[in-house]
Amino acid sequence: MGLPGSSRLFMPPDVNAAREFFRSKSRRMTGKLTTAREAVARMVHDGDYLAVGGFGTNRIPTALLHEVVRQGRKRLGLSGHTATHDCQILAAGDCFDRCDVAYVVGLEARGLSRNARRIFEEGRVAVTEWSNAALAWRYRAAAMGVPFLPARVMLGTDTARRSAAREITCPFTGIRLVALPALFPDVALIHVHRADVYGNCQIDGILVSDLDVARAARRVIVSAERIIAGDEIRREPARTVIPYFCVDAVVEVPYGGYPGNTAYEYFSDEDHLRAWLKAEEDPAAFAEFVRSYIFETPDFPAYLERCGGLRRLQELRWMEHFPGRGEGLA
Amino acid sequence: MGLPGSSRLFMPPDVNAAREFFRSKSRRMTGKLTTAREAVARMVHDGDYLAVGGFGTNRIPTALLHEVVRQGRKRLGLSGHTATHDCQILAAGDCFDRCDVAYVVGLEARGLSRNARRIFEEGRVAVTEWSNAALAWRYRAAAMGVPFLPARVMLGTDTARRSAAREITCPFTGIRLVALPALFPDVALIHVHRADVYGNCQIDGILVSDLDVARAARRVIVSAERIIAGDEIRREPARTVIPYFCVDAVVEVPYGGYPGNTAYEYFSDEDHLRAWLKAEEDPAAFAEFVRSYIFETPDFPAYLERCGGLRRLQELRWMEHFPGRGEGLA
Amino acid sequence: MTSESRSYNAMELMICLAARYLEDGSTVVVGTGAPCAAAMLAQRTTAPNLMVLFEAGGMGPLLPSMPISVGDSRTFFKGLAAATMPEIMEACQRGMVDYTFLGGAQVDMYGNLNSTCIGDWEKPRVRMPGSGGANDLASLCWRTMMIAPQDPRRFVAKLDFMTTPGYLTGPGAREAAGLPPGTGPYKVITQLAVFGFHPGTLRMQVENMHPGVTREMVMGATGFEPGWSQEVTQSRPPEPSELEILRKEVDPLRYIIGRS
Amino acid sequence: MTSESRSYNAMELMICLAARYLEDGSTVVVGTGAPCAAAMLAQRTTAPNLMVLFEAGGMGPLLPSMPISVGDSRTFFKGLAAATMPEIMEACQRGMVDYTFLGGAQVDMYGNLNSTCIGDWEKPRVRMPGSGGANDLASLCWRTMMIAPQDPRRFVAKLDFMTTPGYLTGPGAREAAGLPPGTGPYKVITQLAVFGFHPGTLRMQVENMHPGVTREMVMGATGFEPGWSQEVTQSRPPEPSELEILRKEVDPLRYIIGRS
Repeated sequence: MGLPGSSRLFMPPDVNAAREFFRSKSRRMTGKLTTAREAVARMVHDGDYLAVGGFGTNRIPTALLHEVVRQGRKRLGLSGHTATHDCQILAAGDCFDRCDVAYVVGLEARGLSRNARRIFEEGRVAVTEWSNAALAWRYRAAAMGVPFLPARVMLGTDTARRSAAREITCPFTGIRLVALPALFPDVALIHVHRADVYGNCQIDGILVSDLDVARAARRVIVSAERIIAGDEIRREPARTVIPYFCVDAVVEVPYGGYPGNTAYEYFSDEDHLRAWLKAEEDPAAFAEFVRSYIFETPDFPAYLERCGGLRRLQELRWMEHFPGRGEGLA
Repeated sequence: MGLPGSSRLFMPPDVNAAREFFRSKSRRMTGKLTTAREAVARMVHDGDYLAVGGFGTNRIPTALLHEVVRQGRKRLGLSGHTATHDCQILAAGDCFDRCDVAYVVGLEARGLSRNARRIFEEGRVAVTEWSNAALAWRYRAAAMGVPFLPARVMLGTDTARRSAAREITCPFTGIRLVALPALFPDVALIHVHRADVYGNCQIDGILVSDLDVARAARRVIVSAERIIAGDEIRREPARTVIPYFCVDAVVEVPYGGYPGNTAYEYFSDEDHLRAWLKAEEDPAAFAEFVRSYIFETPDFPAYLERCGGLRRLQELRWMEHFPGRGEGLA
Repeated sequence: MTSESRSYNAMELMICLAARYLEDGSTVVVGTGAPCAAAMLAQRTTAPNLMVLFEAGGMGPLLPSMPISVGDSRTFFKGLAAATMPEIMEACQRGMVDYTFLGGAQVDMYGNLNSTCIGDWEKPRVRMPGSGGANDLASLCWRTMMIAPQDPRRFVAKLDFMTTPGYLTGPGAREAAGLPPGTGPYKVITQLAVFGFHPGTLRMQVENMHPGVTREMVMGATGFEPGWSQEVTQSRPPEPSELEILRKEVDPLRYIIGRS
Repeated sequence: MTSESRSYNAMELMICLAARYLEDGSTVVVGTGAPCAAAMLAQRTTAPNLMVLFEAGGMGPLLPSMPISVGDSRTFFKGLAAATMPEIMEACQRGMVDYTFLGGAQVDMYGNLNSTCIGDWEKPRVRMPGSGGANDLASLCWRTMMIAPQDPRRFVAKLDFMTTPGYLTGPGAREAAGLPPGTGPYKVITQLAVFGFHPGTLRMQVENMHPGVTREMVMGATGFEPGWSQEVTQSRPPEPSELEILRKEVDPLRYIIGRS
């Protein structure tokens, strides 16, 4: 059926090497609070393979992504697990040259990103195809510490043929299954609602694949809407979805998922997202847009100011908390 | 290395048959409130394969287990995933004749159950060996809808040789792995903190394997410390660990995990557990014990009365909420 | 324009038709847009017990308005659960999900979909998003539905890339590939007609045509030879009550159904 | 009795010795009883940054007293997380867990353990609980430790059943079986001695003997031929400060250390 898929396996599922790495990873509960600039400078290197938490425009680590662009990271690998605005940002910085694609270059119902498309269409990115569930299970395999997981997706399609999956036969039932290789990213960037200074994290609402991403990645940088005391974590241990020993750096960034939606905090800023898509229609205008919104903006609060500041953010809070009515406010 | 394991695979991992069954399972959000007696009468049949939630003496569905004994169910299969007091209860009723063993016949630090041991030692139970993680992953495979999961446990031991696991080679790395077949129990009995009448469930504290058990089982009976309004479920959807469409019957049983520990509610009644173990030293005394505590006790409130009633339960609440100090009260 | 077409537009018609196919007491994974509107309409008409799921983790929301993203907070607003992507995909893989709705830039006569690229994959003329969850949902849910505008560039004889499985190359192909038995495309709803799939050949065939639509119009909009079921009937137009609910409750801001 | 033995009992000695092997800033999965006491003592002495996990899902509790079950609510009392059994086992499988403590009815010279049965498995004289999580933890954690009373019926030449892997049949055997490289038994602590494993043969060997213990006593309590490391030293007895913490903070009700 055309498997093994013919594309490149960017990150081989070497569980023994991962074990050796995780053996060396600190388990000390030390303070990891830092700035987005410092965290990205120290932990994201040219050539690294990157995974991004959330879901495209929802609970994405925008502040960290801007920093990756601002610091000019190049030749990154990208896991395109519903990568929408996150992919768009990294494409704006021309940061990546290889991509495991499940969903890229689009912003769901909002349309396609011309700039991101261009990068793919010009052949500047090596692509391996997957599906969303396939990437989700690849993260899970890594989080479980096994080199692959079996699944019943992709079979029979060009998606599989252009993937790096293999096919196996179930030793019990004899049925055909796709084998999805574990994906251990070099770095994960994840935005959460609350974290303590050690990196114990709480997330409200859907978790998408972030539990697995945080466990699969070698290094994890977390941005949090707010830092809370360690006592708060211990008050409700069942709410800790990422334990501190997965996390390498913690950054406090209120509104850190803007212009995306962070559940129970603020809705997405559709005007700003539209402005991005519009700016991309003309490469010169877009270069200016990126210069102005990212390169010449020193940090995330300055970006928020440029986008309307607290007044706009307050509107987005209303839209989040009073949906239906909220739309009328915009 | 001696694999495939030589023991019987009691529940073959037929994912296609499971899919057909799950296709037929109701997705209607109808009221499922009933009594323990009615739920067990309708949904647990002689010969069924049973999985039990919680962890041996922690958040176990005691009321449902007593009902299984009281109604005289026989020839059950049992998943021995840290089955301690639960195994002891079912052994008291001579309810099962086959068992996937990870942990049985013991009550952890409290000692061994003579009666449960006797049943195994007399050859009245067909045994297949596994480990706790192996059974946990077998549930998870079923919950995922795949016929097996790979893992790195049991390899090289008699546990594997006396299991029904197989060995596979990773198609990516070439390393040896154990293949653990999905386990789809006929019935799961699970005790939770809160449920609505449709079966949406909340659990406080550790979840052990209950998320997967609830999804893997064909039928699920839930006992809940308390029934809450559906609005309460919708107020915090992230707390729903078992969605209603997994659940077939809901029973409200305050203190339903007694004499086990239900986190944040009541600690285990070590005196009563000791009395069980003590009674088992003499078969005649034990028959009388079981007659008096289960067969002649009409329902769970009556059992709680026999065990000291509200006064004792209040003590156990104190032990749970003020540990350290609490022990001094006992 | 016939008199009927003045009272509702093509999108409204497609949504109303799609909604009626969703059985009461079933489960459906939807995306944003028309499929979500169809599910919301079904919940308010013939399928009050329809359970709606979103691939990013939302389950059973009381949707206050149209989600913009399948992962936005509307997808679990007052929901029954706010879970994970694996949770949803695994419910599908376990056989718990009856329907899904998909779209694509190209569809062929076996209901296979392309949402990856136009032109050669190695050097695409147009790069599109890729599978997203489409391949997964079409592999795992029992019945796959499409709501799609129909024209010959979209309904093609040969896909540039098969992102998502329909019936692949025909009878037996899904099973041979290892896809779960009994699954596959169910209905394709366009502005002209509703297609089903011939039980023997598994090829797309017209089941009913919308008011005012002729066979010629359908053939002219289809890049392959469409089949015709034995008895092609006329699509039942939206009831006034359906339109009222769709316009007032489901999409009052007319994001999906438009201003026409 | 020597003068030292009057100031602490064998259990106290074993717990104090075990605690010292737990490196600061490491992770350990423990059960109830002596291992948990050793971890708690280590946290209060040489390893304040020791992270304690329990196989049922508890992570990093501020243990208010000894747990009775590895799944009871003490195991996540004011914990850092209250998770699931897969979560803990997968952290081990991923390589995140440094130590575990196990016990068993029988241990052989390669540190393999039996907790399944005495006699023939098909018709056991004594049926014991089985693996529980022992096989998993010994397969996946980096270093496996044991605290066990030593006698010839427990330290045997041949196990009745190999529940849990030590070094299996010797050098290379774990790797050949597919167990993760670099893992295996580390120390065995008894009332007489501390055993390590010879780096070449992987056989159990005495590293130090407790005050007042002779080689003859060790050999008399071992059902196989124990090895002797080049330099067998005397075990360092518990410090008064260790005993004080153990008795007053870790196990004030003397569940584990007893009344002696």
